Amino acid sequence: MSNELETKTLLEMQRRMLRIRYFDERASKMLKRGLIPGALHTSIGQEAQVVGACMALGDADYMTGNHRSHGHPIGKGSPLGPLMAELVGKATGICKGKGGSLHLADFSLGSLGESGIVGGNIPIALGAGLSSKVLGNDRVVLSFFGDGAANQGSLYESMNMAGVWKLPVVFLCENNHYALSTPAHTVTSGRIVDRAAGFGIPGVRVENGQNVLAVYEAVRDAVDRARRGEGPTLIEVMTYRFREHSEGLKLGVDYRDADEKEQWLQRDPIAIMREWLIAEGWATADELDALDNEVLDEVEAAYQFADSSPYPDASVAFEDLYTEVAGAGR
Amino acid sequence: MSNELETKTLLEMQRRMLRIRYFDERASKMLKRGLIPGALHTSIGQEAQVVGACMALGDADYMTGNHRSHGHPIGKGSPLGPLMAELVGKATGICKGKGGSLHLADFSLGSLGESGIVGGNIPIALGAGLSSKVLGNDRVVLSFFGDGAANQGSLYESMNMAGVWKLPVVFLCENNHYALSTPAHTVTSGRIVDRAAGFGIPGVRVENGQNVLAVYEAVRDAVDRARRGEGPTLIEVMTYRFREHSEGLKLGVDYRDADEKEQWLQRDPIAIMREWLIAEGWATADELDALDNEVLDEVEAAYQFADSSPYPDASVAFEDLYTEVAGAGR
Amino acid sequence: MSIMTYLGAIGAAQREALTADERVVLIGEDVEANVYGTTGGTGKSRAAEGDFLQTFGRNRIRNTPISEESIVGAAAGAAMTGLRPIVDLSYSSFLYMAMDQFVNQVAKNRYMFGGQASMPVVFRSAMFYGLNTGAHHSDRPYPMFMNVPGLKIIAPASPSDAKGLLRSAIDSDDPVLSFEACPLWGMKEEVQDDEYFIPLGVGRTLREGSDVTIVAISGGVIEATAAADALAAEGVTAEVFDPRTLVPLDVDGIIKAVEKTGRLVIVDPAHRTCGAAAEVSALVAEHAFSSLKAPIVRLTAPDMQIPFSPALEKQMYPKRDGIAAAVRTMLGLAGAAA
Amino acid sequence: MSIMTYLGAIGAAQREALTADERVVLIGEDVEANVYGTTGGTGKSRAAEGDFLQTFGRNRIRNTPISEESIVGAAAGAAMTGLRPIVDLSYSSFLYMAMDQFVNQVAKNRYMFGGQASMPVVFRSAMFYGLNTGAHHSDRPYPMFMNVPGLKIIAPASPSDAKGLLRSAIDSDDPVLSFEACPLWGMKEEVQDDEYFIPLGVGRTLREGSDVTIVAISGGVIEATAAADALAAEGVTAEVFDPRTLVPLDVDGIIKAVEKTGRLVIVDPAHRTCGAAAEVSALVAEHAFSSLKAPIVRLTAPDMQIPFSPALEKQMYPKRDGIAAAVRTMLGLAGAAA
Ligand SMILES: Cc1ncc(C[n+]2csc(CCOP(=O)(O)OP(=O)(O)O)c2C)c(N)n1
Ligand SMILES: Cc1ncc(C[n+]2csc(CCOP(=O)(O)OP(=O)(O)O)c2C)c(N)n1
Ligand SMILES: [Mg+2]
Ligand SMILES: [Mg+2]
Repeated sequence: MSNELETKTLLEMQRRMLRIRYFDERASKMLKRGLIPGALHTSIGQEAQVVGACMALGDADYMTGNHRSHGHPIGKGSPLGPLMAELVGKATGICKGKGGSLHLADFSLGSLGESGIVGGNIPIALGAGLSSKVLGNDRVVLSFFGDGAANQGSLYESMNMAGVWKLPVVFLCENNHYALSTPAHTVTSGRIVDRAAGFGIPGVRVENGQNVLAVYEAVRDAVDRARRGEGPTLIEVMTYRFREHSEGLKLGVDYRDADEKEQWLQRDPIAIMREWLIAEGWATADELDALDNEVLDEVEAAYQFADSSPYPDASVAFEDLYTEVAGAGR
Repeated sequence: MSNELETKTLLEMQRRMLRIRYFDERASKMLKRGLIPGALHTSIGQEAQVVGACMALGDADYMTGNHRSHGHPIGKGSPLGPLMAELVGKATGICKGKGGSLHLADFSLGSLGESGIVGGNIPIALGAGLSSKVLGNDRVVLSFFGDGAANQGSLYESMNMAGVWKLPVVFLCENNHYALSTPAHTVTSGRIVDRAAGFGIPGVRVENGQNVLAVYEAVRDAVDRARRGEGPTLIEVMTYRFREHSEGLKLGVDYRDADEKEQWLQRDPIAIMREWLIAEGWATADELDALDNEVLDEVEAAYQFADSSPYPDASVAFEDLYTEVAGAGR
Repeated sequence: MSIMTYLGAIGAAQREALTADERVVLIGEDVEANVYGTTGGTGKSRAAEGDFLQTFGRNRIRNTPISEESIVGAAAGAAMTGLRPIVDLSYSSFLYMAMDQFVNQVAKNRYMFGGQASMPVVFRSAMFYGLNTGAHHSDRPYPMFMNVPGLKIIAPASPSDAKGLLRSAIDSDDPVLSFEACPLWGMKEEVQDDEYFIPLGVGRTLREGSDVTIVAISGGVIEATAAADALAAEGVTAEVFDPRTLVPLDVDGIIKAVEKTGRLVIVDPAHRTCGAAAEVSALVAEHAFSSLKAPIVRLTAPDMQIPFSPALEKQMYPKRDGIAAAVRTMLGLAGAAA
Repeated sequence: MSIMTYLGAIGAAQREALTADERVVLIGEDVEANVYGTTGGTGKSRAAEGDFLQTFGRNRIRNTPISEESIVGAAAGAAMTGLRPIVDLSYSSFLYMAMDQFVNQVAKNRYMFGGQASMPVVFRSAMFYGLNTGAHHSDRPYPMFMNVPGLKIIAPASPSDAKGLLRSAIDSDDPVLSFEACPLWGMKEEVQDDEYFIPLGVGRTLREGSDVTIVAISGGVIEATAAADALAAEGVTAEVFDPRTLVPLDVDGIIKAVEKTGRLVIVDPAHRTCGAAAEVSALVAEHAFSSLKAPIVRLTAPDMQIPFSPALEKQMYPKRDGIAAAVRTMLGLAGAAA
């Protein structure tokens, strides 16, 4: 399938996957060193699923995400500095330090915000789809959520409404097989992908969610369909997180089977893409090493930016709740 | 199929359908005369769907219902007097006058309560199923809800959880083609019955929901399955309400097609059953006329009971919120 | 000016806003058929010429499935991306279905994202209390939303306030909840035909008085003025103040009204504990303590659910007689105990 | 007696109740793996011998999907039919997802059905505030539940209260919400090893004093006692009262504590408007007005969402220094302005 894709696009995919990997690795270290407060959920291991999906969107298209949040805006092309500064809680953060890891958003790129509430972001995506349809502006919306979120009723209400109104929404389930400590198969009756049919919309499962191109193709088809006015699609991408649910979380017994984990760790999306790029002649090992270094530099620069930025003034906590200062209160 | 059913059972089905019909007709008249306050939703036209389902349950089995509420407890065998008294708001009402038409409940018969909140009763049924499973008491739970309620997320959460835990719950969708003024096909993407598959549970559609035996058979199978420990079933019964959404509601234009309505009015579940009982030799016309009169008398007695009962003392409003009077408050 | 009902005024404000701005859309259950009487032509009927569906079309008048959580979330998402939705949630008791979207998305998004988005959206619902519909349909839940920073809340108590406040709400770039009182649906008065905007956060004084101040909310306002009129006939003058919007709240207006009389009765049809009346009381105990001559009295619905029976429900909300009696007791007037 | 943490005390109460009564079941997300530290063995680990799953089995320890609305409704349904569920909702911010079930089913069912059912169920959740988790995970939403008649609410502020109140909650035949404060999770003290029950509706006095009364709630209690201790060193004695349960509320206890000093400061980490502090203030303005010597002061979180950055969040909740300063100002003491 690769012929239709430009080298540039393929390398951009790899670049964005690397950004996510190195950004999250760095953030994880910063958390351990006490530089980042609060909770932090990495997308390490799931880069193909994130980037394949985001690359299928145009710049004007919308996106909403969840607590596993950094990958989504990075995948959509958001610059790393303000994201990293946000994790640290600095004034230069993309949300002025008010959001933090779970609440990244970059509206300039259609990233309408990550949500710490599992399932909470899905109706927001539905609404952006409604907006697009009513205003006729041709934008597509992609909503990322996990296998755990697929048990929240909001998903089915939203699939139904998007189906009835033929809204340009792609519901993308990141099935990494676990919701926190809970194996998906113990809390999911039937298969997530099969739930689409009952709501009259196509359901597609990407079995090889570690392959960025496989994800890209599935999402591109759904995006095209949405843009043609044919309505929503549910895509279930099978993937795995390489780290703990959130950084620093220590559970006494691993709820994940060691063999299972080992097998998935072998399926590193970045390594897979790298090999493929070289094997198919899209890039040389040297070129990819250079890309690696470029991204490492970017992440270093983001760190420096975050580190050298000031903390927000305390008064900033009292801004941005409303567009205007509230009435006559004391 | 009828051979396996006793005459008694068949006539009991007809009796309960007649009870619902005459009870609701009487209640509707009482509302018009100002004897019943508030809102009132009749099950007229849907008797087969209600009674077929209830008769498939044992006395110890549980049931939850919705705003179209009178039929459900009547179908389960609840005496008419306290139900009628409840609609009027009398002290002898099944809920002491505190519930009213939308909130009937007869715990002595496993009727755990009707809910005025569309979709609100479904998780309650799930919980009764959990109770049955944990306590191992073999009870099955049936939850009635409409085509409109099938767009509430709670249904899918509950189907999923019942599926995972193999709870003895029958989800019964009364598809009367409309949610208030809204045609089901304009707000439902796909078919309701098809939604079961994605949640790993059987979905059954009773196309002839005006035939009490067809409903009975489908629900009996689901109840048997539940009692065997094989888990939940979703049943969609196709039916029609013969009256307005609620009594007294006057909408300027009928949102229902006149032809459609006329065709459905021809499919009166009580007439259908009557003809069949006579044709198959289960009862004579005279016997059925006598049954009619018996039920009319029952309804008259219920009316008299309601009418002659006192209103509750004002202090009753301040009882039953808690099991005990709340602590040290003033 | 024309004579308008409270319900008609709401319809009129919506029509004005839909006409004035293409980005305004109307979303809700049964809005096509005008079941609740605010999306029709002139009357409460779909048949009337020029109902909303006919006038504005199906692209902007969105008849929804029964999916409150997703409706509210979708309206928030739409408001963040260029629309200005009015959401008709019909009964106030259904708002709980969407509570997560209200609190976690509608109220927090703008703040969490550092002001990147604004959210111009209005959520309308009607409080069907006093109509014997039972506990599920009788709620007056505005107090719990007052505890959620990021929402604005209006509670109009007259037709002209309903029109002017709702227009301001729709024009606001922040999310606004409108709690409308069914007991007032039929109330009629002269209302300006052209556009006007009543600013949020500015109350109104309905009666001037010097003996006692009555701060009344929503359906309580009409009861408070009736009580004031009855008291006036006895020579007692009450200052009646309606804050009209609950967030922002006209604290200055309330304080001034209390300072004038030194006595405060608060009339609020919502439940008592942590209610709007509690907030008004606390504000006065903070800011007007020195002018208070008597304990503050809250007249509210008790902390009890709402019973169905007419024999039971009628006692649940503060009414004119009870208000007048409370004032008499407060003033130590003869016959107060009666 | 043993030394227990607040978190350990919660675990201990649950274990006791599960052991004492077969009908008690535990329902929640990630309860099998003991992610939140109250369903484990002795420590915060699944590995430990005898965690809940091992001890009570999968029939009674129900690890759920992420479906709060249906979890809460199911617990209600189960409680109406013979079980006595404890539901672990982890973060308090997730309760909104189930608001409809809380308000319309849990709180109303018994009343609407004329007392035909009772509903013995406990809903636990933790308020993760002050830990830089951002607006979605930092809520302290008890005030809105206080406005819902039919629920009982406990808010323990010490390990021994946590154990004794939770046991009473589980033994109650009515629905109880338990709001636990994460900032107190690590707090340690001697706790009775055997069963004991602290009645709902009875507060406790932590410090005796005659200059000012501080009514403090949940995480505010530890701050209030610290402030009182600092003030004591300056010769100012504060009566510190913790109501411990919010519904029923120990109104008599509060009134007595205020009557003793004539001055009231309320410390409440929840949002201000229509908050628990407003209710306490209003009760005092009604019942203890004549003994008040100064305006009532509420120290609460402002009506603002919670920002993530440590530079921003730390100022959002009332702390010991601010409490002491407010008392000094109230008493007109030198240096009060500092
Ligand atoms: C409404 C809600 N319930 C529970 C949680 C706590 N929680 C945070 S992440 C998580 C697991 C989510 O699993 P999944 O959706 O599969 O996403 P993943 O973490 O695997 O990417 C849970 C239970 C939450 N944040 N919101
Ligand atoms: C949560 C909620 N939303 C809206 C309503 C208002 N309402 C009452 S009945 C109804 C239609 C229900 O349709 P359906 O479920 O098909 O039941 P039917 O009336 O057709 O039997 C609506 C919208 C409600 N009671 N509860
Ligand atoms: Mg997952
Ligand atoms: Mg229907």
